[in-house]
Amino acid sequence: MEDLGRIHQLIVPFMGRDLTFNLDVIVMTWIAIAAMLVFGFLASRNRSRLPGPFQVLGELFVSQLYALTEDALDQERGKAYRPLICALFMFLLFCNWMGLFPHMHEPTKDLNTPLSLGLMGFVIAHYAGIKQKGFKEYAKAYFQPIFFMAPLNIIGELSKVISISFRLFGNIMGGSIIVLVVSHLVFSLVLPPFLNAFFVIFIGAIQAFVFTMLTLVYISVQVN
Amino acid sequence: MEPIRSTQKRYCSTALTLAIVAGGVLILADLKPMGKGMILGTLFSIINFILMAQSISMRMNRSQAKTFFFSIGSIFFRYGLMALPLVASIKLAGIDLLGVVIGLFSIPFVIVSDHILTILLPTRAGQKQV
Amino acid sequence: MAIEGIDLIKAASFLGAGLAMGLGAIGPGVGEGMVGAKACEAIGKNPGEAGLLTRTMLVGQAVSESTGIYSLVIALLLLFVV
Amino acid sequence: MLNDIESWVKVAAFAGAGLSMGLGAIGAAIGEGFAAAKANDAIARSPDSSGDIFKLMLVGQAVAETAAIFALVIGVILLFSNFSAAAPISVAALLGAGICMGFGAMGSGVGSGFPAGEACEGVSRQPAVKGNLTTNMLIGSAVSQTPAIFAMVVSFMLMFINYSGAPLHPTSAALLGAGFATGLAAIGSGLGSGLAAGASCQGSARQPLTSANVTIIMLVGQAVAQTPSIFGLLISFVLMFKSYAPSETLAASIALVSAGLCIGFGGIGPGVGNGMTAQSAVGWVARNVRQEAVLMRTMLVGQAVSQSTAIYAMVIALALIFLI
Repeated sequence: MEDLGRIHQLIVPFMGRDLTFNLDVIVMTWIAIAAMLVFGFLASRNRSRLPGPFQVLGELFVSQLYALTEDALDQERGKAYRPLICALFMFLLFCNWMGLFPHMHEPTKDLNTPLSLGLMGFVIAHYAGIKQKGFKEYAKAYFQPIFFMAPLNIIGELSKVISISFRLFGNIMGGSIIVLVVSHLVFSLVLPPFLNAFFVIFIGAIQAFVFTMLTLVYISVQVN
Repeated sequence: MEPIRSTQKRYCSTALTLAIVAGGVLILADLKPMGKGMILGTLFSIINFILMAQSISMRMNRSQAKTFFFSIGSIFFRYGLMALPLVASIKLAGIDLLGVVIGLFSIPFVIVSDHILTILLPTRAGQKQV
Repeated sequence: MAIEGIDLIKAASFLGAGLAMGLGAIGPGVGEGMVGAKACEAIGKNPGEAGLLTRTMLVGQAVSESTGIYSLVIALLLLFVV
Repeated sequence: MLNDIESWVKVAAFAGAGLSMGLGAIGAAIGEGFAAAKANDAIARSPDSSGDIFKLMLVGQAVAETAAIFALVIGVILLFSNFSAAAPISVAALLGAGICMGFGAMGSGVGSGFPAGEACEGVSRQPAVKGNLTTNMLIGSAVSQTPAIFAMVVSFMLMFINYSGAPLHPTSAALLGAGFATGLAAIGSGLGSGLAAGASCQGSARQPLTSANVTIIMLVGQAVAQTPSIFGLLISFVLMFKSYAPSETLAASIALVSAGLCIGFGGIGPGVGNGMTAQSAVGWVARNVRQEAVLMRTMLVGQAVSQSTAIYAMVIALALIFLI
């Protein structure tokens, strides 16, 4: 129970300020990236018409997500964003499933990871909007329906970042706390495997998909 | 009422067998209070299940408001019965609270796991339709 | 427990912030759910227009979410400005 | 009287037991009443299959009642246990435990009545599919119990963790807030999951061939509809396990209680709304199974957007806890 709120931190003094690194999160993110690279390597090595197991999985991922992107944006514009969406989903999936292994934590359990991914989606969506419509048209959208609604519209846009990142954080953090606490209460007897299956595999996959879909939707709202 | 009786018989006997086996194992493993509690809890769970079946046929052929009040009445009566083992386990040192709580949930547990086993092991499907 | 003027005001504003956001979330939550339900129904009836329907759903939800955002703004004002 | 801590602890335990049992029983009674009313209709429509309907109701009720039995267990423990280490802080902890379990059992109790009722009606329409229908109903109502299980976990911890070392003033408010957070947030999720499960029973009775697809989309919808109660649980755990500096001011205590109220009330609406979206999506998957993928996607996006108000409530609650 004691390790509920414990964080390994590395604090580096830098130009009069303290830079704080959450070591666990950084190492776990690296592991997720390494897992993605290994998966990509295994999936694309020895490509053939009779695909091996990894190639099947990889093709499934890529073709489904590409179709999804082209559904939401259109064929031409979708092409630019396909790799982004695909990579985002796979990264989140690997991150969320990391809690299955002992002594490993989900990097998404730390608010910094979802918040930075959410900010990334926000910046990309608005950049895409400006590029598509031109700055004037883009800015006009904020003065709908009347000009003095502009501050509220801006807060509404900013709150999307908060909602998308806190949703992921809250689900993953809540799930991992439930698994931890219930395992303590029942002395790790019967329930924990089922809880892990539900919260880590099922909820983790759903939330990774929801995060990706919402990023895609935000882009498509700005572009169309 | 014949299908109800057979369903009852099946689930009650499974739950009782499971409870006696688990209770026996626990008693042999020197956790006597817990084993006793589990068997006691299962017994009351079975009594509750049987009373529930009796109340269902009484609740039919009435209006919605009457059904609601009848439901409340039957709930308070049955839960009063189920409170007995819990109170006993809190007051007496020889019966463990956790065992009783686990025992009280044995009937729903048996029902749900029976149906999930049917999905997982298709060979049971023929046996299932009683 | 000493209750003085400034303490009372702070306590009241915290309670107000919590209730404003909490109760203010009920309406938009149910309303957006209804929008989603109707959108699913429309897609079930007319799958060809799925893209347009999803976009309409998002716009409708964004509009009905604005009351939730007003609650958020009020709650933040109560927390940090009062 | 005011300084007699032991009797105050007793009063809190009795009040908590009353709240837990009373609210829990009302929820279960509403759910069972709904199921029985639907079963009445069903028997009136096809008296031949009354045996099957009775059997289905019995099995469904046994599972749907679980939430109320949780409330019973918590209520009896509160009534009859001797909380011997009667510290003043136990007053808040016991009251919080009762509130949490009572409200938490209410939503699941009402919600799990929906699948039982719809399944009874379904059997009267299509007696041939009763096996699939029973399984579907049982899975649906078992998953609808999850918010009540969260509430039970929080109540157990409130009752049995020893807080006597913690400073009385902000901590007692935090424990009360923890009870409100999980209990109230569980209402919406329990009700919403029940709506989804009911729609799936209706759908798989109308279109028996789609029953596997319907069960899958029901599970996804229910899992997402439970997010608000997971947020409530998260805030409860933060409130229970954070260590507080002693503070005599009213503001510090009120901030923690209102954090609990904020996420508690804030979870109700999104939970119900998510359930409504899932209900409609499940129903239309049953009718139009070829559009399963696009319906599932729309449902997830719709639910995710309608959750955002619960997330704002969680943000305000976290701000009340950590920034104040």
